[in-house]
Amino acid sequence: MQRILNDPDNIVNESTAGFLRAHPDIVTTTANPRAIQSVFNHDDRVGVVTGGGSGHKPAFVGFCGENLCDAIAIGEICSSPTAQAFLDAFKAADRGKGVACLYGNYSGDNMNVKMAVRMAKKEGLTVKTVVCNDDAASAPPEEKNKRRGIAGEVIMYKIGGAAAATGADLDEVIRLAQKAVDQTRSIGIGLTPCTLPAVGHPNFEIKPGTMEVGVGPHGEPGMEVCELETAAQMAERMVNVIMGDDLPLEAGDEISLLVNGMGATPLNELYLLFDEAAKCLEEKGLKIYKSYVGNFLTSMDMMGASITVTKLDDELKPLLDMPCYGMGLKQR
Amino acid sequence: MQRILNDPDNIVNESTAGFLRAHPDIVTTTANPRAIQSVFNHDDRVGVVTGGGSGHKPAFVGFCGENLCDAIAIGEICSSPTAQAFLDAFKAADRGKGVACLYGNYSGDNMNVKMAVRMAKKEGLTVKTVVCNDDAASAPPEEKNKRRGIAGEVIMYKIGGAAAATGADLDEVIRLAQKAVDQTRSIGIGLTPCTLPAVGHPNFEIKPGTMEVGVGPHGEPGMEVCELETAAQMAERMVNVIMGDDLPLEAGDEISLLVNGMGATPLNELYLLFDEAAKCLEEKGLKIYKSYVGNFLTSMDMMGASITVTKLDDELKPLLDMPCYGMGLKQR
Amino acid sequence: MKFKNANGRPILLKMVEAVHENKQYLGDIDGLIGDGDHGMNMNKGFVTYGERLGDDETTFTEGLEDLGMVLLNEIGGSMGPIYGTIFMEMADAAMDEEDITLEKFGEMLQAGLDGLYGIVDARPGDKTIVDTLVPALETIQAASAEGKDFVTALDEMKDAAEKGMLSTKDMVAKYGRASRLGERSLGVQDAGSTSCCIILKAMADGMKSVME
Amino acid sequence: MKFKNANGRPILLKMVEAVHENKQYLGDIDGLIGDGDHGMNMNKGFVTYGERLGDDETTFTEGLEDLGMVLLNEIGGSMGPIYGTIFMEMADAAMDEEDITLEKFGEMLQAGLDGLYGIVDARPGDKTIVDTLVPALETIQAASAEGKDFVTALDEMKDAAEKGMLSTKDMVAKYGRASRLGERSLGVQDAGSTSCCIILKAMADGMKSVME
Ligand SMILES: Nc1ncnc2c1ncn2[C@@H]1O[C@H](COP(=O)(O)OP(=O)(O)O)[C@@H](O)[C@H]1O
Ligand SMILES: Nc1ncnc2c1ncn2[C@@H]1O[C@H](COP(=O)(O)OP(=O)(O)O)[C@@H](O)[C@H]1O
Ligand SMILES: [Mg+2]
Ligand SMILES: [Mg+2]
Ligand SMILES: [Mg+2]
Ligand SMILES: [Mg+2]
Repeated sequence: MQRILNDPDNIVNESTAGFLRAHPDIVTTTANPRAIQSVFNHDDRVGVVTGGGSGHKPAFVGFCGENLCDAIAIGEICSSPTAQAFLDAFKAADRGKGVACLYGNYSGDNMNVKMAVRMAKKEGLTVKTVVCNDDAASAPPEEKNKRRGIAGEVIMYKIGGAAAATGADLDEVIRLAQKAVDQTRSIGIGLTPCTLPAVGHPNFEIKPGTMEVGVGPHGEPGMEVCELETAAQMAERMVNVIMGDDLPLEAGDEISLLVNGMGATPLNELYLLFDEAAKCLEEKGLKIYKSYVGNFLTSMDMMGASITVTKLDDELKPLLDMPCYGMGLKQR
Repeated sequence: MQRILNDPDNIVNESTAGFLRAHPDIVTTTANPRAIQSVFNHDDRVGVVTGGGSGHKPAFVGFCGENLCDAIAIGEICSSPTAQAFLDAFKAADRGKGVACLYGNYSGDNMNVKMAVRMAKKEGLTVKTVVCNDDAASAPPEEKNKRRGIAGEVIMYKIGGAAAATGADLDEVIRLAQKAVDQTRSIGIGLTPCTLPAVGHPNFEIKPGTMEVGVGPHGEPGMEVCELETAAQMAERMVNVIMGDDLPLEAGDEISLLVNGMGATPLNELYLLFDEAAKCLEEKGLKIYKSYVGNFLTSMDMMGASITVTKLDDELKPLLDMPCYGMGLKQR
Repeated sequence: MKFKNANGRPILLKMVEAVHENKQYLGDIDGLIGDGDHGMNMNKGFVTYGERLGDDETTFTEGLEDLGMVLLNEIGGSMGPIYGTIFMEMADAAMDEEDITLEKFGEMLQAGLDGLYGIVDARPGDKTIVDTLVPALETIQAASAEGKDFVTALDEMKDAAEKGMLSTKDMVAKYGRASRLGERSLGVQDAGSTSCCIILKAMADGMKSVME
Repeated sequence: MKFKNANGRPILLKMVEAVHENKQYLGDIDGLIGDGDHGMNMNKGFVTYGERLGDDETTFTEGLEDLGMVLLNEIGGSMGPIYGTIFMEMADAAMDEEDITLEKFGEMLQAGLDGLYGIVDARPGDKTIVDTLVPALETIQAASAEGKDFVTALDEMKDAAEKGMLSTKDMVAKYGRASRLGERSLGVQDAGSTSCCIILKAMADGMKSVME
């Protein structure tokens, strides 16, 4: 394993230390080493929190920042943060107007958030949650509660953070973040597995010459394994899954298109995939109002990419357009 | 080769198309498909141009933007842009105040820039150049003209672009960009080779369990190949090379520290390396005034990282602090 | 037969020891169809609890509560809430008791399972911890109904837990990482069911050592 | 002996053909110690020039000038300026001539080499194009000094270019990608010196075909 490491069991502490040291203009510590908070104190806002396992940078700490999330709970590599970390993130984010916890649908995160919300309640803190389940490849529409959250989480944070920045109350922030999730569909294609530093060999297998359609960010099984395709074919395949899902997308609809790299795929190739996906979507009459291309929610050294389509309207557009400033998303 | 491609020989056209489509708020076309320009038209400024081979994204197109470069010449994968592309970038950037061409020290780029400058002169355009040679590992200080430009180029663009934004004239922009280069030292460590899409197999070899100290972004030979070390050891080794070079760095000096990923190294590990390097430098009494961590100048799917130290002063600090907005560098 | 709730220390220590001794083994099993960190995760939580306990005495229920809190607050992932909930619910079910009887222990295990079912969707046959916990619980309840003595019941529970653990070899994983493998997860024992078996056996041995 | 500068077309076409036919071969040689794109790079430039020329006539010097411009403006990298400069400088040295004599051709090659030396640091022995170009030039100059006829001189130049090309096998690369390999670049012929040999031979054959 050719990686930059000291003790693989200590990587989360060390990289968190580096993150805090590098970005004092954006983030700072909390009492809990596994929770960080943004330096922007807006006393009149609902707090926005997320969290998840490590190894997905910029997610999740990169989405801590102005008009994004106010605090982040940090887990071990590919492992949910503790309930305590979520609780401490809630406390750091709370300004007396309640906390919106926006997170991804994984069983560990579900359990720990649930416990943290219960603990918060005992301490008199109101926390409401939105669970992102944008991965259209991870279960059929009838079983949406089984769907994973993938790069659509970025759109959820953006909308949720912007909603809080408008001064909206907790229920309104939750409604808008939930709306962002409901209007968002994603699908990824995995080209190589990733290697957990503490394990030292690939976590699962994707045979060279094949690709795994719908693979999850920890190697969760996808829809199918098929022969490696061209970028144009991959884009068409992904767009077809999204267009064939239960979110009505019709000619004339305005959308945002986000192409997310899984970590080790060269940026050149993400732009190439973006171009192909955009062409497919425009052929179907959709209008791309806003574009994001880059590494947002990665799986360490996995190769592959996902696309995320969000159907926009007059309520979501200004929220998506609002400036924000986090390490993983800067917009003006 | 597990990658997202159509025709490997057409990847530059396709990914440039995607880049232009994704960021219409920052970049637009020129008459030459191998030159792009920023949408920010500041009629009273010196034009700033760079360019280089493709496969290094965000470099070089990501540094086109407000208070950064005004136009970029685009080459094939790992191959210098044509003289014509540089010339067309000069023309796009020129506002009648001359053009500063800030580029990296590679023989192809040197030749093409030289020819382009000659062609520009014939057309009545004044172009002056700064060649970045920050890679302290690529030749001894006595042969600085042989040193490669690596991630220190980002600091050169930042300073050069900011200098132009202050309204400085061409000689002043050149002086400041050259000063940024003179005050900057970098060194990289390669952990894996990269694969050129048109070739399909790794371009050179780095044996698992070893690392190549001082490797260039196209696999140019480094200072030495040694056994893979811990992040702390790598950081110490790199800091020692930089501190041992001819740039005087003394306790109390203020510096910027940039950690650059070569493409496929997880961001977690870049932050870990940043933390170790920062600790080493602070132990030597240096003060880190500004930090950058991320993928700035990559080598497609190469694993590894470089560190870049710039010695700051009251002239460089405000220029480094100036807000900027390009895909590869956003600062406020 | 029963044991004093106040005599919790040796029981908890046995559990900590057992997990610590099996760190490597649990990691290896998890490595076959998971990511190989189960031993590390469990060891981290249990050893932290052991260190916090230090030389202190503890009741059995307090010990379970504290252990559960440590797991919940220190190891995260799925194991934190899963084992945290099991132990904390077990503790809640007998917190004020002076003596732990076989019947009471049955109630504790039932509470642990109920708590677990409140947070996971896995049920028997899904190749998880549940496949060890359910037969163990059923054996204790049956022994209690049949009026068997506590020690016999515990020995039977150890066998049942082991059988439950082994039965996961013939199951296809539906939850957790191993679910990726589908049919290919057949033939390999589940890591969580293994740690659960190791913990239940150590608990039983600890309880036997303080049985009155 | 001499040929009419106006009869450039067959010479340029021969050069285009030769590069096109050797695309794969040049790529393979570059693949051994470089990145394998030399055939593709050269082919792209030469074929583009051939297409631009179409059915038009061209003088030899105009043709070299146009070819040089295409290489410079279309293929970039190092090959664009290197071959671009060589051809454009060769053209400049005889632009107004009606006839190209052996002596003139020697001057053209000298101008090409001088131009090249203006932009690269490589010299004979560095395992580059230079190792083909220099012996070719020296042979032409010697033949011219000795009063040999043009065709004989061209045949001698072809041999010299080939020897030069083969001599790169025993050299260690100092420039370009292959320099990474140091001593390990020994034993393999240089790609640039190979393309240069192929081009000079084609040029010679073309010149012979219009010799008067
Ligand atoms: N959703 C779930 N429901 C029930 N048990 C689960 C679930 N996910 C994982 N497990 C159990 O956890 C065990 C793996 O634990 P561990 O290796 O510590 O965590 P991880 O799978 O996150 O690496 C599995 O063997 C299985 O018994
Ligand atoms: N700096 C240089 N000076 C002289 N010749 C060079 C230089 N760099 C490369 N070459 C020549 O170019 C050839 C390789 O050309 P090509 O494969 O087209 O370009 P690249 O090396 O960029 O892939 C080498 O075989 C060598 O002869
Ligand atoms: Mg794990
Ligand atoms: Mg595991
Ligand atoms: Mg090349
Ligand atoms: Mg080559």
